[in-house]
Amino acid sequence: MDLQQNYSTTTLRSAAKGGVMKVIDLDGRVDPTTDPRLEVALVTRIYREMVRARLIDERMNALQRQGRVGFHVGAYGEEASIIASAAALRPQDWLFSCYREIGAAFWRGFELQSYLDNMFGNANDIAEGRQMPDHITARRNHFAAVSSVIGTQIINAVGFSWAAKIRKEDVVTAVYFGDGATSAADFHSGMNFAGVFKTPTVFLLRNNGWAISIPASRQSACRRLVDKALGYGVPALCCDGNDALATYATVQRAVSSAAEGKGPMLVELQTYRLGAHTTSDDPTRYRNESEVERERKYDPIRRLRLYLENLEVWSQQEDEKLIEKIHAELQAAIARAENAPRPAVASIFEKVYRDQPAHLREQQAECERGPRAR
Amino acid sequence: MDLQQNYSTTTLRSAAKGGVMKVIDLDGRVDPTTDPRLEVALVTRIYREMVRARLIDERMNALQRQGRVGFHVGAYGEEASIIASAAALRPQDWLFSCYREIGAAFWRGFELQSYLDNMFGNANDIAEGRQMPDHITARRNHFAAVSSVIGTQIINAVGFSWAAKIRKEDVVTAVYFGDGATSAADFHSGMNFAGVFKTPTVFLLRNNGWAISIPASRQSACRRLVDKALGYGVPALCCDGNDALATYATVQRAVSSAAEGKGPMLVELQTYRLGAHTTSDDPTRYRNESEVERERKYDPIRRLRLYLENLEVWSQQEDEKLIEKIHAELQAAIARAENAPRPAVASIFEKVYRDQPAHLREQQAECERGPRAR
Amino acid sequence: MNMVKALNDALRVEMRRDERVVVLGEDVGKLGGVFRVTAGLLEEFGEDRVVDTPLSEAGIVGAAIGMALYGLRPVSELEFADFVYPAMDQLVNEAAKYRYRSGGEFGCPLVVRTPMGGGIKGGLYHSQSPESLLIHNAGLKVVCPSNPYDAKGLLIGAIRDPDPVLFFEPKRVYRANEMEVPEGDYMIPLSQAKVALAGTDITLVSWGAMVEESIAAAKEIHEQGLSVEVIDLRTLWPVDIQSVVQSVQKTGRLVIVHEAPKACGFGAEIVAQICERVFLHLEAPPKRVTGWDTPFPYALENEYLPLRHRIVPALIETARYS
Amino acid sequence: MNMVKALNDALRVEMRRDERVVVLGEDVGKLGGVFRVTAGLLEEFGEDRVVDTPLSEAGIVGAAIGMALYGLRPVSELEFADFVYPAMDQLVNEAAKYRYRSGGEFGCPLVVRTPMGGGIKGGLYHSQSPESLLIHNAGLKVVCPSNPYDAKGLLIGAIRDPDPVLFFEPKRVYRANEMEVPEGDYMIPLSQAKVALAGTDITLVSWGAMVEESIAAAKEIHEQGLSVEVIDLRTLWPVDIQSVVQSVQKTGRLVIVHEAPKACGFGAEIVAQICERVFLHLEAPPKRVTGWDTPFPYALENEYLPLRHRIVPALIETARYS
Ligand SMILES: Cc1ncc(C[n+]2csc(CCOP(=O)(O)OP(=O)(O)O)c2C)c(N)n1
Ligand SMILES: Cc1ncc(C[n+]2csc(CCOP(=O)(O)OP(=O)(O)O)c2C)c(N)n1
Ligand SMILES: [Mg+2]
Ligand SMILES: [Mg+2]
Repeated sequence: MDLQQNYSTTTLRSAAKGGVMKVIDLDGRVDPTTDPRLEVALVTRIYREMVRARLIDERMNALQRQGRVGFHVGAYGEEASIIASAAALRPQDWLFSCYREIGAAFWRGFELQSYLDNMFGNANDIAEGRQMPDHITARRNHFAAVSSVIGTQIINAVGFSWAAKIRKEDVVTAVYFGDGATSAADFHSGMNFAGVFKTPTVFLLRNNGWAISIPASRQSACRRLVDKALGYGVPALCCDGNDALATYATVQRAVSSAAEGKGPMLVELQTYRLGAHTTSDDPTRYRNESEVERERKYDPIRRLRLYLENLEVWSQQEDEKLIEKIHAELQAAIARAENAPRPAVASIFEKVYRDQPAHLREQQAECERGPRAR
Repeated sequence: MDLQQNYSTTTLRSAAKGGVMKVIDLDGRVDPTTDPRLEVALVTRIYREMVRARLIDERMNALQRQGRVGFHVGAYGEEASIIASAAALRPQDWLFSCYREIGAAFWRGFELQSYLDNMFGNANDIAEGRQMPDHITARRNHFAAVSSVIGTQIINAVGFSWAAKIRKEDVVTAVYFGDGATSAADFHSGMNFAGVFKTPTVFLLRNNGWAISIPASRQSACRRLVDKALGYGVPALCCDGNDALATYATVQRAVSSAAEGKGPMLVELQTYRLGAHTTSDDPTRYRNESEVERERKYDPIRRLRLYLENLEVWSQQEDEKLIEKIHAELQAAIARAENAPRPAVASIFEKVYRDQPAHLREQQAECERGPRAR
Repeated sequence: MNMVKALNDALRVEMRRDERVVVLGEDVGKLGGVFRVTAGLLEEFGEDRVVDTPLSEAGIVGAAIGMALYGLRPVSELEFADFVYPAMDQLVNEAAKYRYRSGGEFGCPLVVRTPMGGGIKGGLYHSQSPESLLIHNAGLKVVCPSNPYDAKGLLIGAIRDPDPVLFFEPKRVYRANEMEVPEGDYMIPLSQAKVALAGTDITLVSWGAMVEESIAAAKEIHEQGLSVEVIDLRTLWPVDIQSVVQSVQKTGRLVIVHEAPKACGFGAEIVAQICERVFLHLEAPPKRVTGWDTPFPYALENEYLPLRHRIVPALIETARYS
Repeated sequence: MNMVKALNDALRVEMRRDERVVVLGEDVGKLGGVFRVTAGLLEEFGEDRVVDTPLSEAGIVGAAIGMALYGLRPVSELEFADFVYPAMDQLVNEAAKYRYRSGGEFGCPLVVRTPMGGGIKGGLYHSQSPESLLIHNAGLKVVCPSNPYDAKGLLIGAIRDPDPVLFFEPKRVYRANEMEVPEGDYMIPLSQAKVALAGTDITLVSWGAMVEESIAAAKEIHEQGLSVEVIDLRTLWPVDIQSVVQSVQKTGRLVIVHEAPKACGFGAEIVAQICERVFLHLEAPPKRVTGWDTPFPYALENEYLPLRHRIVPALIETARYS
């Protein structure tokens, strides 16, 4: 089966030397030659988090339609690429992400309540409602603060991992970014600096085929996105990002290599954005429903469930229980977040600098003294 | 003879697939399998311009030391990579350059007097002394205005060539830049846009081994600079940039390909900066004199002269006559430029916009009315 | 017609009239731009003239500069003004200085359109108003319309301008209201402010989305017997300072309203110029009502913006000053 | 000690004291920086802490941000302030906003050093003074010393500051004069202006290389019986406006001198703030003596800069205004 055929002709698909790492097929059967033989408990946990991520997405989309949250950016179809990759990191490692990898933060222990406090931008939010929905900060979980600016986190992550190397601390830093981000300036400087300074950085290129309306085939004329790594002297791997086992195994290889002092690695995770870019997007304007239909077959959750069911460690019943549990958790967290107070006006003026300077004290006083917005 | 051995171990040397195109050896003998068999008149003209470039450099360095011009950036040792590449363009083609390729403008007919008017920043200068020395504009010669900012001209050249393609006009645009510039953001966007839009752009990567004090080996961890092209889907060629015939043949191939509608090409011109970065630089602080000594053997002018002498179309006598002629021309142009008036104060306030806006009229009046600087 | 439609119409008019006009940016083709300003252009003008680019603002502006040097009239779109920063080097060091450094041999007639300001709950990175940065760098022109009619006329004016123009579109206004916008070709020349509301007691200077807020505030205090003259600058640079001067000569009082942070915002420049030009006419300190000197927050967007609830007290304070 | 040596000394003091301090930039290692500010640091502190980087300002600042987030204290060098633009996105969208957007979970303590301004015949691209762009973007601090003593103390202060600091070094001053600079550790806190010359008739506010010109101008007109108070801001943002306020309360007259173009320069902000704070004390319109609103020309550098020949008449005019 030729992988190129599986995917839309409009999207650019890469294949690293020696091809694309795959383990699970569409029916959940494993290829014994590539099977990383992960513990069932680990795979089950990955599966549960993937399901959770999808249910959260569905719920957030609904809340957005109801006008209860302002915006959502989902990961529908990309759950394996996000969660199985995060799972391959060690506890001391760090993650820098773009806006679409909240699931990776959850994997690392980020709390659902914190997430919803961000979604509602309330006073309990870690950033006190300063950021848009889905732009989280989870320092305790070794997860950097999300920016909306495409690509900037790549060179930040390189600097971060470089610092660990300078301090001789055993920390690998992984950084997520999309196919669109490979065109950004900070991909260029990030890859180049990582190559030159042999930083312990794992570049997680989540190629979901689209950057809003721009197909990956128009993002670059290269034959395979991983070819970009060569120009920086950075080794690259490529895997089926809708295959949780392949993703885990591939990312783990990159993490180990970085941890052993062998420098950075680029990992392309080939996946597909089944949903809209965000709740503000209307993909019917630019892509064929038939392409999406075709892609649904490769749904990472279905594949992993079949795998677990084949192993007879998971059942329909457990699935239902899981879904129910997640819904209940969500229900409670949403209620708490929605009923929490708005951030105080002071939050506008605080944390611009560590210590509030005089002009912001004055402006805060002016704002607090004046009439409130109608 | 292994090319890698010829050059400093501190510098990154590239070899395109199939190696580095070479024609003339150190004794001026040609390799018949690669010889492009250029007309003697053409090669002689290239040689004359190379000699002229070197003599101009020497003279400008002297003028700078005497405090008569403020600054100079020379091309000592890089004359073939600059002049033989420009020679491979067709009359209708365009050149974008960085600061080190004045020789290419001369090839296209840029006048020595205009050059010196720029060097002295006088009232006759095309840009009326607004720019630093060696930052020329030569529109009539299809040569864009030079910026000091490393890399910016690359994407500008891509846009320019793209415009020609949109207008269906048979114009190829070549753009020079250094090994250091490959790390700049605009190399990334330039190469990427050119690849995606198949623009008729020839990227002339003049790899002279150094970016001020940074050796090319520290500029990127890639094995060969041409490997960068792969990540953009842009074909690449590589040649000995100290070999005028190889340079001409290689660049001509790229120009023809672009002219035929086959899109962009990257050409790495492997050369070496024998001199200081500029008159402000002191290379003894960061590189070994022995490396420079080693590199002197590959002097492009010596090699081309031996080639012409072997063909018996050039002699010591002609060389002396040429040098004398250039010195005389230089003498006259310097005298005229040095004695020309300074630019008028009005030049500060004009050409900011096509039509002078009110605030600049006011500021000009204020400046003209006020006391002059002491 | 709302502002989005008016801008779309302006692009159509110019693209039909002048085949040198090309549009490029992220998602401007099939999608028609994230705000749909370029909707339908790809279908009418084809792939050569309406170009979806890779994700690089430096690339979009840098390539447009090259096109402009060649003789085209590129209109670049940056998806949000917050993403002007990756293109700053090309704007400031290349577009702004190309004519100057070439002694006028080259011109750089390009337009960079970008949605700016708050109003859509865009948080830190979809709300910024960076106009003063571009004004500070000589060689650029800066335009910011406040309504659909002006938007169309000014965009046509910008495209025909021989110099690089930053065209900031207030996204809060994009679909906020409709107005009569003539079909076909009309142009509003740059550097001409407009008296949006005539008055005698205070001069209020604003632009973009804050013009409507300013007018609302002016009307509100009209009931209290104060007559505010609202000037919509329309072109921010080169600024039509004479219009402001004339008004202040009449009113003696000046309030400036803008969304961008106060420090080194364009409001400061207007204060400084008015002091320089008509100091003796000033009967009260010129006052700025602006975004705070903080990043643009998400949840408290309306507390951040200088909306009418903040403009009204500023006007009253300035009117009563003595 | 000249300013170059003083800065070098500051870096040494901090690097010895705090091993989290690292220096990175183009040519900062073996070459010691194009102006030699980092000379000898590689030899003393080794390759891990003094890093020659590839040619990418975005990379230098972007990597420094990551280092700062990790807990290091990076000091980046940009070769000229004119090349701050490729790094603008990282500065404005990342460094300036990291603390805010993370609710204070992360801080971004980094210093970006860069030589600024005219004085070496650097033309368009080696002479710019972009301070106001960085001031406008909340979250950054901006420092610009005028002499070797302050340069050392302020650089140490900047390195110890918990927030991102743009440290502009006036290259015209680099080697212009020597002064007594103490060995070892001393720090000048940010946001404290200094009265460089006491006076009673006019307040002159300046920073960087123009402080010396201002003092010279002040001394020149002293002979004419006018007493000028020269305030050296030292830190531009957050600005110590109180020092200016106090002086203007005394003098009633204000002149600001800076190299950057006038439009939306930091001078405008000072004018606006002084109007807001002490309008009734002003006996003359605040005046700006600045670079012109053009790119920075090569040959006529001294006609472009606001040197003493332009400061003196401005002072006289302001003093005589009534
Ligand atoms: C610098 C910058 N330019 C433009 C945008 C607008 N934008 C937001 S997401 C996006 C596409 C990103 O595509 P990709 O990197 O593939 O990530 P994906 O959304 O597919 O996960 C664009 C253009 C932005 N956020 N930042
Ligand atoms: C954006 C930018 N950063 C830094 C500089 C300072 N600078 C001038 S030349 C140079 C090195 C350029 O090296 P390379 O591209 O190899 O060209 P070469 O000088 O070797 O011909 C540097 C860093 C600059 N001019 N522009
Ligand atoms: Mg994508
Ligand atoms: Mg070089």
